[in-house]
Amino acid sequence: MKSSQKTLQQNASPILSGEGLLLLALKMRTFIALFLILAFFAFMVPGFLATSSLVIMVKHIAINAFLALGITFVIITAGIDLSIGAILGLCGMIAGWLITKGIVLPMFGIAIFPSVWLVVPMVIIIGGLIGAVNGILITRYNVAPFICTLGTMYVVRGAAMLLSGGETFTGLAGNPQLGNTGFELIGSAKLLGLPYAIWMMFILAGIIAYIAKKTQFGRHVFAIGDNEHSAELSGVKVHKVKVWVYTISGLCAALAGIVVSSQLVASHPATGVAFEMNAIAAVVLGGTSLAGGRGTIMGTLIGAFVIGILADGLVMMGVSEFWQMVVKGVVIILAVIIDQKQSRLQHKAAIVKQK
Amino acid sequence: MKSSQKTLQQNASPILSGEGLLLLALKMRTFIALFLILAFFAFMVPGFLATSSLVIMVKHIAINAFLALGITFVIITAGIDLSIGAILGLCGMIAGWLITKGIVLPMFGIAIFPSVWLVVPMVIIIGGLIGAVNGILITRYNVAPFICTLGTMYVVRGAAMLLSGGETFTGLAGNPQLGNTGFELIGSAKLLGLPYAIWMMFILAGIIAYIAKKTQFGRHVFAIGDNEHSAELSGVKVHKVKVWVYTISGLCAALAGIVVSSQLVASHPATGVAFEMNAIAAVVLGGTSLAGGRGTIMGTLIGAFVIGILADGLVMMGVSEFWQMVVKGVVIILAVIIDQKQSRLQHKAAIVKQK
Amino acid sequence: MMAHNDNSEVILRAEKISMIYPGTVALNEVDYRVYRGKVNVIIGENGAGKSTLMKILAGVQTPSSGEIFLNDEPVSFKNTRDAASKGIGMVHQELNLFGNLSVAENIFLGREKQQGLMPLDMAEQHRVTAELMARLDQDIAPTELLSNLKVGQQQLIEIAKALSDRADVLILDEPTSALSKTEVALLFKVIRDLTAQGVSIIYISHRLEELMAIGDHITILRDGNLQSEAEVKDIDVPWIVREMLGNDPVSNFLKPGRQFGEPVLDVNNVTLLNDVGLTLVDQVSMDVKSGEIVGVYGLMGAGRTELMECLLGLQEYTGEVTIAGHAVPAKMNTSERIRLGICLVPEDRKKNGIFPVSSVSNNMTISSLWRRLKHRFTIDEKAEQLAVASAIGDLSIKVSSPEIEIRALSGGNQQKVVIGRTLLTSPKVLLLDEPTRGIDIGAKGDVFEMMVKLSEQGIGGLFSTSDLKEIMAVSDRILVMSGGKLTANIARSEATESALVSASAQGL
Amino acid sequence: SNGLIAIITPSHDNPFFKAGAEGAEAKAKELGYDTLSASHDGDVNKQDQLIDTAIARHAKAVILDNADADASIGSLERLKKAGIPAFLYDREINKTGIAITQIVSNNFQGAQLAGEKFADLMGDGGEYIELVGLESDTNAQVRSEGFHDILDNFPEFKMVARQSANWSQTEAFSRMESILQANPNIKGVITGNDSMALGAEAALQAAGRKDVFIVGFDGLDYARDSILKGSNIKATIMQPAYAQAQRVVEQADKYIRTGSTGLPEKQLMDCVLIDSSNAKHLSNFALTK
Ligand SMILES: Nc1ncnc2c1ncn2[C@@H]1O[C@H](COP(=O)(O)OP(=O)(O)OP(=O)(O)O)[C@@H](O)[C@H]1O
Ligand SMILES: Nc1ncnc2c1ncn2[C@@H]1O[C@H](COP(=O)(O)OP(=O)(O)OP(=O)(O)O)[C@@H](O)[C@H]1O
Ligand SMILES: O[C@@H]1[C@H](O)[C@H](O)CO[C@H]1O
Ligand SMILES: [Mg+2]
Ligand SMILES: [Mg+2]
Repeated sequence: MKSSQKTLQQNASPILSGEGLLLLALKMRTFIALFLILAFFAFMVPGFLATSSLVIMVKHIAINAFLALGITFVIITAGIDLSIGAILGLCGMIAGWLITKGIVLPMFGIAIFPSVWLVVPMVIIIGGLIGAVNGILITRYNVAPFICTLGTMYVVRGAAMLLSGGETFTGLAGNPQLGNTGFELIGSAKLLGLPYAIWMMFILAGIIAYIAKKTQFGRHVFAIGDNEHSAELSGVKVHKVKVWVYTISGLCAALAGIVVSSQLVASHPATGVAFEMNAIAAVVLGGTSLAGGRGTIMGTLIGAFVIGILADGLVMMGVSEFWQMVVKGVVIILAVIIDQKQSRLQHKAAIVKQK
Repeated sequence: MKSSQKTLQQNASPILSGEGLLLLALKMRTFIALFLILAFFAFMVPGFLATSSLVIMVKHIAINAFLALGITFVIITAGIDLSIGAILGLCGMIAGWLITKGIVLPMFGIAIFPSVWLVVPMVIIIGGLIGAVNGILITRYNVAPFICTLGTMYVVRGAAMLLSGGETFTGLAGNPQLGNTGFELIGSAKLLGLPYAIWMMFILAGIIAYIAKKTQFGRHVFAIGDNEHSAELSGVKVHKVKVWVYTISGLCAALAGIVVSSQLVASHPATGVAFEMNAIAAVVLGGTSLAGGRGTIMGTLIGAFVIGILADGLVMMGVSEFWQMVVKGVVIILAVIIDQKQSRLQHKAAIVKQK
Repeated sequence: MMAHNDNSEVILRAEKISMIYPGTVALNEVDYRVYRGKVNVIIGENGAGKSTLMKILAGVQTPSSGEIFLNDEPVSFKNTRDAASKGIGMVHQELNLFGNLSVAENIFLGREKQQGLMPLDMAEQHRVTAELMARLDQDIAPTELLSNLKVGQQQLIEIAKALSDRADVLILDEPTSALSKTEVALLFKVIRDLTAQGVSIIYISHRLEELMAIGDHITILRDGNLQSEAEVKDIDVPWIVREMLGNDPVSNFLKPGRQFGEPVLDVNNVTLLNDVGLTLVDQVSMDVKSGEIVGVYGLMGAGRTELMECLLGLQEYTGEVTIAGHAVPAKMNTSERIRLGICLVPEDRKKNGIFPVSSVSNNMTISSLWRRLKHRFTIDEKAEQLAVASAIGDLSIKVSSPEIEIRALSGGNQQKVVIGRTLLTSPKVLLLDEPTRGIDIGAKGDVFEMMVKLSEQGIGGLFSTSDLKEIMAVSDRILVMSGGKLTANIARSEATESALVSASAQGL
Repeated sequence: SNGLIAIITPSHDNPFFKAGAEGAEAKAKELGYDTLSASHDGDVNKQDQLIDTAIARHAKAVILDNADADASIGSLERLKKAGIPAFLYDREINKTGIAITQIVSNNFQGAQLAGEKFADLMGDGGEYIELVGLESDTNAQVRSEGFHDILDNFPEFKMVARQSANWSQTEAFSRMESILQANPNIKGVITGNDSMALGAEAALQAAGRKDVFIVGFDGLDYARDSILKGSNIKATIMQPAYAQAQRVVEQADKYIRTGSTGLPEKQLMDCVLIDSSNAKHLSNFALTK
């Protein structure tokens, strides 16, 4: 062993100096990418870094960030959730329904109009329940998350459409006589100069990061993604944790649905189509591995920023929608290749450190 | 030892009689589902079983079947390919370009208009090359197929749009003076009363099934999906096989693109959006496991039939597209749950049989 | 047999426990008793059923039949949490740790110090972890990422995890397999502390000296049956070996006067560095002659697996390899090497050997499809069926039909299928990496007999094992590896156990 | 420059929208404005974000072909609050007083024209099919109402199927094929736009049904070519898309300079029937003399 340890020490230093720096750069890559993108657009688009412009961009990012934050746990457990876009759409529609039509009780011939303070939690709970159904189907019947959530995606989207026969609910501002006004404030009101949506994004990120880092549940999520069987043997309630993971994903999608429909002051049943792909892209860009076990909430947030700023920046530059697609695709591919490179280097570094 | 063998035999018989029948039913489930669906629509829609109506349905199914057949190998290796819908779109556009604009050689100031007999193989090869790029990215950089093909999906779709600036290429019937007529025949001509597309579907299914069952490559595909590491140790050239698997997926998508644009006698760059999900659904309905290692080509074909007949039948019944979504989602979810149930029972039965 | 009728001494009792796996009776009506505050050691051959019994006691598995009594109360555990809540903890034979979590997080996984919405009490977790590390005399920070630890350290973390749980009954399934001598001594100190506090220990190991040193009470399992029980003070090592192996211990499978031909494998200066420049295989030179069986002995981590992987072209090594007279370029890939006549039976059957959901037939022919093609393209199914049928016959594989999924077979039969796979390639030299690991004694004998039969047909064999008896039983020549180097190359007739053991520890 | 004008339209993968965007862009450049052209791709949320972006870029005006008649209102109200005038064309929203101008084709009038032509072609009666556009697009509903305003007066015409094909050529193709099977006796097909008409035409051609006629809507050059070739499409309704977009920009310019367009908010531009008599004069949504 001694002789081999010597070999190691000799090899170790160059790795730590040259490659160590590279590794650091790779670890910070989403940050670096974000910085480069910002610098690029600041140079190309006059007024890009103006506060008002930045605030608006962050507000746009918030929607995708809600979804991405919600799905991060799912992906850390090596799962996937394709239904979040549809849940967003359905939840927006339910909010619209509750505000504009109320809860009709035909047997009593009455309709109850819940106040916005009731509508919001009700809708969020419904989103969570749909997520829980995903989780239960996946754990109980042991089906692949991809195909299961593809199925629920269709069902939920169909349900959103059926709720209004495909039409938009308007008048989400409510009716003062019915006492259900205020919904549009969620999307438009500001606190200390920042829209609620931005505060909500940071608060949600804080909560999710707290859960990830500071709670038992968070540890269990990472453990399941790393090795489900070992987690089971270690006493982790794997099924329960997974059901919760999908529930959280549903809750966050519902939140996104509320914010979107509040911003629009209308709910449109096709809202959120293909949003899941943007959310997944943000999560992956943030360094969370689709293979599970690895990821950070901060990373997801930065990933959402990269995707969002890229999208808005290209629009402002006047780049055509078609080139935007190409750029997005290239960024995603590069991101995962770099991620792979980093995790290899990191593995190497870990081995060096071991000896 | 003896006593325990006895216990086993005692358990064996009830499983083989009661559960054996159930297992058989489960194995045939896609067939049974197909039969039930056909019976249902035959009852509900007058003239549903008329030859002409069946022929049209099968023709519609063919497009999805091309994609589904192509992606079956990918899924058997436990991969996924989200880019096939975009490849379909791009390849249709390239065909349109070649026929309507030819290959322009500006340095000579000429444009060459290849005949349809050249256009078709050229386009198919391009589809294969795009698939190969997927395969190379996935194997060389060891990235998750989901996210890699999501990236190529955007790039390829963007490219399709850019090719024409988003416009439709029409006039795919060609120009007799340029000697490039006949493209529309692929989509509309018939042989023995059946459209070419149907013949092509069966021929393709035959080829793919042959590859799956009778060739070394096919066995290697299954082996990789079952246990990639064992395959490596057994002398399977894992990377090479995987690159081919994605290449085949690209080839089939290109074929689908040709047929679609030939049927429309026009190529539209947005064609094929979300087709990949239908193809994946068909494959999974056909009993191929997303976890890899298990699947049949016949199953995929039947899966495509179930999805296609469901879609057309509901349209003919006049069911709204919203309900169609819901039904599709429910069918997918039920299919995977039943699949899971079957594979468990099958395992159980195998163990019993082994005694 | 000792009579321990005083039940108050018994904390945990299992009665008529049977565990039936597909094709294997892992446990056959075993009665087992765990004595309070004692170190209860269990020994038995690979596959005797030790781990299975322990998994049942710890709630990982439910037995096919039988009952468990804890303090004379009948109990049944639905899962590990259930068992843990009743005071039974277990360190598994395989590590159940998470590379992406810190040491402290690993230790507290599933039992985190957290209430309601309060944050995890990291400080407390770190404090307890630091205490445990001190107790185990390890200089490991509680915040260290687990994947940054050596395997031996990881194993200690697994033990610390069990210690933190304050179990009444603590099961240690081969806890020392990756530990050094000093680490083992430490563990023993901890075990003595625990028994002094009244904790009952179940301790499984293959290392006889350890059992003699730490055990109070010994139980011997053989082939899924309870063979015998005794007080350790009353017995000695030869008794254990007798009880363990039965009356016919592994003997010499080789007939005298064996003849060998030309070398079929010639290895010159093969060296393998891993990613970070650690030498895993260090200038190994050796050969295997046609008809010769060469055994490679070594401790875990000696580099035997890596050597075989180099020979098969799975690693990027330097050095020269000649297979059946063909010089093999280092870049040549596995499938071409297989065609030259080399083949490997890998060590971890589940992970690297079988294709679980594929049929026995497909499992067998996957490496040799190229030998049975029509028109160089289509698989000749008739020839394939014939080949499979004859391999099943030759290896006496118990299988109802070659179309059955391989995972329905017993471990021994699975291993035979994997061996059959290599044989169908018509190898000139066969590499077998721990071919008897995890298969029962009958199957072991079959495997050895088959190796001899093949050698008589002129095939050269290179096999690795960590079992001295095995290596003596079927090797014409014995190589010993240690730290990646070849430290001995002795004809079997000149080999002594002590020489092999000292060679295996050379340079450590 | 005179400032920035943002032009927001559906995806340019439909020539109708592309023509509109290009018409607006050309006019704005001609009048000395910078332009920012972007596509909302039918996604109301993306449209909302693009409107935000226009606000952030301090656009002088927003030219919009919107994504949804109802769901666009909230975004436009915000735009108004930010002091940026909105000028809508092609599709209207279900509220007035938010946009300065909404120029739309007189869809009802156009649809009536189509209905009359269709009735002519139907002759003494028979079965027909209607392919409707995206159900959430007011234009789809208004056009359908216009068709039926005429066709429902003829009891001898029987509509045997009515399906949405979401303005899409591909969807119209496969829907048409299915419907044709269930209803082989149809005489005609009326569609909400030309993309769907072209899809339906391809299906009819593939089935060898040269006898079934189609009446479309939009006035795409492709539809013109079909009419001239004597294919299934017999008529379409030209919406002055290019001119409409240009006019809306002219009004925006006037508003920016003078604070008023001098015109009512809602303006209708009449549509023109295109059939074999005048098809050869149709080019890029305008009739050349
Ligand atoms: N999940 C399983 N499925 C099928 N057979 C199994 C399973 N687990 C264990 N066996 C079989 O049961 C028998 C007993 O295995 P067990 O792991 O208990 O042995 P052991 O005494 O712990 O051996 P070792 O010393 O190798 O750890 C073996 O034949 C083994 O192959
Ligand atoms: N991926 C790896 N990275 C770093 N070190 C490794 C890796 N794989 C193995 N090693 C180390 O290489 C050495 C040789 O391991 P190897 O598995 O070849 O030994 P072996 O003799 O086959 O042992 P066993 O009896 O367990 O099969 C050990 O020190 C091991 O810890
Ligand atoms: O008016 C337009 C066009 O008809 C287009 O084809 C579809 O969208 C409508 O709003
Ligand atoms: Mg064991
Ligand atoms: Mg080894």
